[in-house]
Amino acid sequence: MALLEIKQLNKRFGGLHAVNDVSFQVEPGQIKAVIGPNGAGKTTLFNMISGTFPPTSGSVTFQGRDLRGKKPYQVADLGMARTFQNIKMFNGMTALENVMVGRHVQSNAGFLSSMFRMPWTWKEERAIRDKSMELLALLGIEEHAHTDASSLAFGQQRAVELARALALEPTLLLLDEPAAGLNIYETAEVGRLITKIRDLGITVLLVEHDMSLVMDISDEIVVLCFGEKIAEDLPPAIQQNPEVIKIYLGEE
Amino acid sequence: MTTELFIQYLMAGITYGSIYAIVAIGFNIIYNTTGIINFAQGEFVMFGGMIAISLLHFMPMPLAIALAVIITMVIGALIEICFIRWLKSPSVLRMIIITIGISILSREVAVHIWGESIRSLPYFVGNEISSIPVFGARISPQVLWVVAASALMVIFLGIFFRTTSIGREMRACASNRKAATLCGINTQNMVTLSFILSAGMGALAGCVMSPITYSQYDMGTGLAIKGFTVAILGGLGSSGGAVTAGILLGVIEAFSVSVVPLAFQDAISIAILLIILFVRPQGLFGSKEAAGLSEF
Amino acid sequence: MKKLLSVLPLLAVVIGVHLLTSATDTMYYLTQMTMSAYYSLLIIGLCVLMGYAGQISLGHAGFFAIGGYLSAALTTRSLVPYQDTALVNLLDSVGMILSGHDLYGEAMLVVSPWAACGIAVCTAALIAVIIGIPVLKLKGHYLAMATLGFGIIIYRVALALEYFGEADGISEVPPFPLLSGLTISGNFSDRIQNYYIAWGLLLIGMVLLLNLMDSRVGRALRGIHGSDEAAGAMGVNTSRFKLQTFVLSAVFAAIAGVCLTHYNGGIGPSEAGVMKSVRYVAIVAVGGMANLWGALLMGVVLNFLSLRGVFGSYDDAVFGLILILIMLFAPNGILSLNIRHRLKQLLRRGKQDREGEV
Amino acid sequence: MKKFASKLLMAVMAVSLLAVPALAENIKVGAILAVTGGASFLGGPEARSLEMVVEEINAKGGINGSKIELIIKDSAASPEKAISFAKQLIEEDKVLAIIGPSTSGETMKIKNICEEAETPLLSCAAAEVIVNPVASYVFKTPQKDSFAVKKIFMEMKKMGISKIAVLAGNTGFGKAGKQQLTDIAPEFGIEIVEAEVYDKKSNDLSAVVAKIKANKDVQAVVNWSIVPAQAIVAKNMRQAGWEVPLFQSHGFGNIKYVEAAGAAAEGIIFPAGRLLIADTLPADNPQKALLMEYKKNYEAKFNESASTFGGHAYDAITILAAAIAEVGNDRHKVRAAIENLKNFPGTGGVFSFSAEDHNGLDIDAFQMMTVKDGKFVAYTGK
Repeated sequence: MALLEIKQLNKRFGGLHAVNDVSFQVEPGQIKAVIGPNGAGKTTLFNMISGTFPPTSGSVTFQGRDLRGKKPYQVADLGMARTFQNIKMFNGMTALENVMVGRHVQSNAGFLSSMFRMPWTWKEERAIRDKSMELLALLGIEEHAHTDASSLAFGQQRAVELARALALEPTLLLLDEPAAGLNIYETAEVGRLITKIRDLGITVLLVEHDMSLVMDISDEIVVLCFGEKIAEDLPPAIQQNPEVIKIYLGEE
Repeated sequence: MTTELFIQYLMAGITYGSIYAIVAIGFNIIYNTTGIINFAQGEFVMFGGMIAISLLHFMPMPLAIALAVIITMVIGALIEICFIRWLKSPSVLRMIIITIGISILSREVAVHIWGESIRSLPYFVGNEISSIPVFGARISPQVLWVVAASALMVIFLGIFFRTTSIGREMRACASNRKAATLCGINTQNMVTLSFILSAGMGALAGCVMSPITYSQYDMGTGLAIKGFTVAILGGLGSSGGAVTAGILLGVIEAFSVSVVPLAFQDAISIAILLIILFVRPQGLFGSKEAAGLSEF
Repeated sequence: MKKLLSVLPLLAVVIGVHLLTSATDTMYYLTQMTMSAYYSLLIIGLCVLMGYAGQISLGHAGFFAIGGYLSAALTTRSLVPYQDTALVNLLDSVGMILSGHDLYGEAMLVVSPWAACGIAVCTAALIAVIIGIPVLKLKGHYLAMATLGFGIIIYRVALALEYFGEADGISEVPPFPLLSGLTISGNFSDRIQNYYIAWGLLLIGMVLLLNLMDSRVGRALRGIHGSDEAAGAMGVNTSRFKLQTFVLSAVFAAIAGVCLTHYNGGIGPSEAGVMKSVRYVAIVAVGGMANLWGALLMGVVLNFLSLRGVFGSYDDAVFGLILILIMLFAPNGILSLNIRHRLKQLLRRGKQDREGEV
Repeated sequence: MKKFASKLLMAVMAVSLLAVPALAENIKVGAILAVTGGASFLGGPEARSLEMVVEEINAKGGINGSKIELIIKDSAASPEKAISFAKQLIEEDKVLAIIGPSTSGETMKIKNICEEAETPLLSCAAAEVIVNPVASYVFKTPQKDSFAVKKIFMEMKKMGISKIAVLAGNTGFGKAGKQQLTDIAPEFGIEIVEAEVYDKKSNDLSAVVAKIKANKDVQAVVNWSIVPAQAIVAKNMRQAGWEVPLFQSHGFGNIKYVEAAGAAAEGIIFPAGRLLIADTLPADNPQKALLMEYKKNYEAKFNESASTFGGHAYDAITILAAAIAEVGNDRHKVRAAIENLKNFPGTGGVFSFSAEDHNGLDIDAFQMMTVKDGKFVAYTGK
């Protein structure tokens, strides 16, 4: 069974048909990339998968469960984490605290038990902290754990955001242009990280502009153009696909 | 209910309603150009009435009113220049708090200038007991002045925004501030102008209603709350909506007297507002899209 | 535990103030210190709602009034005319009824203070849930208006109902015996213990909120404030957390209302007024929104000065001015100004200038 | 941060502790008045009257050589502030007595505090509960509202009125009056067929007037209020062409309300203290000289008409001064002296206190009045 199944997904904004009848599947354990020129509907597609807004029609099924009507927090609860194209840090919190928020669905302390600091929350709190530090270490930014997240360099913020998403222990990770704004070395580093994440057993679906990165790491690629899926194949085949070449020649 | 009573309620409702509507339109003018709700709007009404009453010692009434309106416009401009103009994209919360602060401060300034006692302008025509029969009911001629002034202001605004170039620039500024700036419109001056306009309208309303409601230093808050209610009911930013919602609320308040004790009147009208906010936050007459745009 | 330690200096200050006043024979300051502590309890609750969950409330005096009025009415209004009804019997059978004679020898039958307090606080919480669900869906001006409207309704109801004493409010509210020997009352002889009760409550409230902010829930709330969308993507149920915070702050306000009403021996409609709500918002803003210590400090200082009549007839004007100045020049609160840092900068600049001249 | 916070807190405390007021030989009198806020139309004139009288007394060298030090606290009609100020005045300033508060709600909140601290309280608020039941240290100077109600009902009986409508403002004054009207009406065989409470900030009351007018049984209207909005009732009634007699309370005793109601004020009947018609009183009236003097001085000093509200504070301070002159600067003796004060003329009437009566005025303190040509005149019946 596919981990994520998208069937005839449509989104209209007024007269604009942002996503038009898109269907594809993501298999467990793979890195799947969605590419396409600006305005192709990639982020809209992401937002529908993660529950930010509902599709006009069509369905998203995750682990056999229909996500229709699910709010983002419910989708996250089911084991789907995401990052944002323009990084959304929690300002006024340290890098570590940012990641600790990511442990939200993996912990239980509520209002009262937090206020009264019940003994069992101590253990949970320690576990949250340890796991978050571990993730920061995994992404190589543990020395910045206690720095205000918004004052970190751009690349480091990306890493914090990635750690934050991983803290959910997701089965599926949605990455919205993880290499946007990064230089060539940082991009390569991100590519290495994504592969590492996949090797941890987490399925990755990413939207990306940077062709070299996508071709390097993806197991499969979906190409969107003006809201429609025009190709879905293995990277070498996509590189040969005349239609894709036509679209990207104009751009690159 | 007899027809006479019905008409009497209706006229009472229209009187309150017109007053609420003018305050609401004042809110809307500023809201449209800036996205700010000016909680000090009620104080413009107070200043208009109080200044006109003070000037009445030195000059005939029409002149006093005209001068009072102009002075209040200057106050409006000063408020914008001192407190609003130089803030760069302040948050909604910050603006709410600043305008509440301005409102409190204006009230305190007023009490130290004019004292705590009530004053009023004389009736424009007739006196406290003269009335005009309308289908068996009787209304004060001043009510006609209030209604006429409200109507004139709405018409004036309509013409101003549609036909004059400044009015069109203000509208451009309202629909898209950035684009308006790019087109060479000085949006900052448009914002000042919107404060001047709404201060002037508030002041005129303050003069016209003074014989009926009296003027007192702390009259602004109550009016502002009612005006704000009406502005939201009618859909923020819509003048036509404000007039309709104002009269609707006024009439509901007037008729509510026959069902519930007067003491609960305010609670009722606010409860209506809350229900509408929950069900239709865009207001009775606003479009959903507009509400979506103005949610920040 | 660490947070518990962080309020220890404050506890020391509280005891210090007591000792200082008793040494200088100025214990009367403790009266207003006690009242300020109760108002500050409301203010730190509002601080969590406004500063951390990012929701403005222009109606918090309403919750204070619900707590104060209900507790006052239940412990003051005689149930003698209803003594045979099922409800009164039920309350009596669970020990929630006090009977006795009033000052003038008439038979009295009232709800006991603990039960009244419980009813008052639960009612406030319930009302917070009922209005919170729809209200917290609103944003910006709509949220401000809805909470303001809620406050006005409470004010109007207090002013219109005979049961709540209309314009006079409720007087002769009895003391609130917390434990044997500990009583909330305004008697001059109980002043010191009341000072400690009020500050004890405030300290406990502070510890609880500091604990909360430094926990899973607190991080989620701060996350919501930072980015609603990202917090949602992390699995934070933003609307539920906002609602819970709203209820929490309402409970703080109601407890403050209950205690202050018993301390004052009465409550009037001015406690539910719009100006009161605005004042609380002002104090939170001055303290720096998301800053519990700032809110506490400003709550105590400003209320203390106001209750002592330091501002005279300029009381409201002072608050208006503070609001404007803070929002114009220090939107992150007066503590954010970091005066020492500024002064250092200024000095350094002055030095450089002088050196430049040489 | 928190370190800084606690330091600042400490600093504030230290500063406020240093500001301990210097002790003086003066007689300290406290006053808690609603100078601003919702009842400022009471507290304003009251505060001004107090300042004026104290200035006069001190100019004459004080009482038995010691000057009066007046400490006015503005409560803005908030009970919680009145409570705080009362405690402050009693403990910190150690005042001899407290004058005020302006409203009944505030007075009731501090009644027990003053009683416990054995500090005389001379309230300027109307409600009868202030002195009934009697608290030994609590007095009040405004006339009892039950007397006003009886005066009105007596007049109604003469006019043959038996069914009335009651409109009251939503203040303590209105509330107490409404209560007394309801309680006393059966005694006079009068039935209240309509009753409404209006907001103190009302703009227009034509709807509620129309509602009451529609009840054809109503033979007269009693408009019991102390707020400016009471003038609106008169206006709206006359605009509606409704000519039934309009009775008002002693809360109408401010010429500004007559000015506000304009032509609609003509013919309003109400009971009030004689201050309003001081100049028309016969020369042998015990109050005449004092009323004329108060009026003249107040109007000269503040450039506004004297009202009965300011008169209540005037009475309070003059009663207190008389007691001090008799027994000196001692709370307990002053209390006893006030209680023994007899036939003391004030603006509200001639005061004769006793252990049972801490108001000291009888029903004759009221005089029925009406408005003629924009002026208060004695009412002599139709």
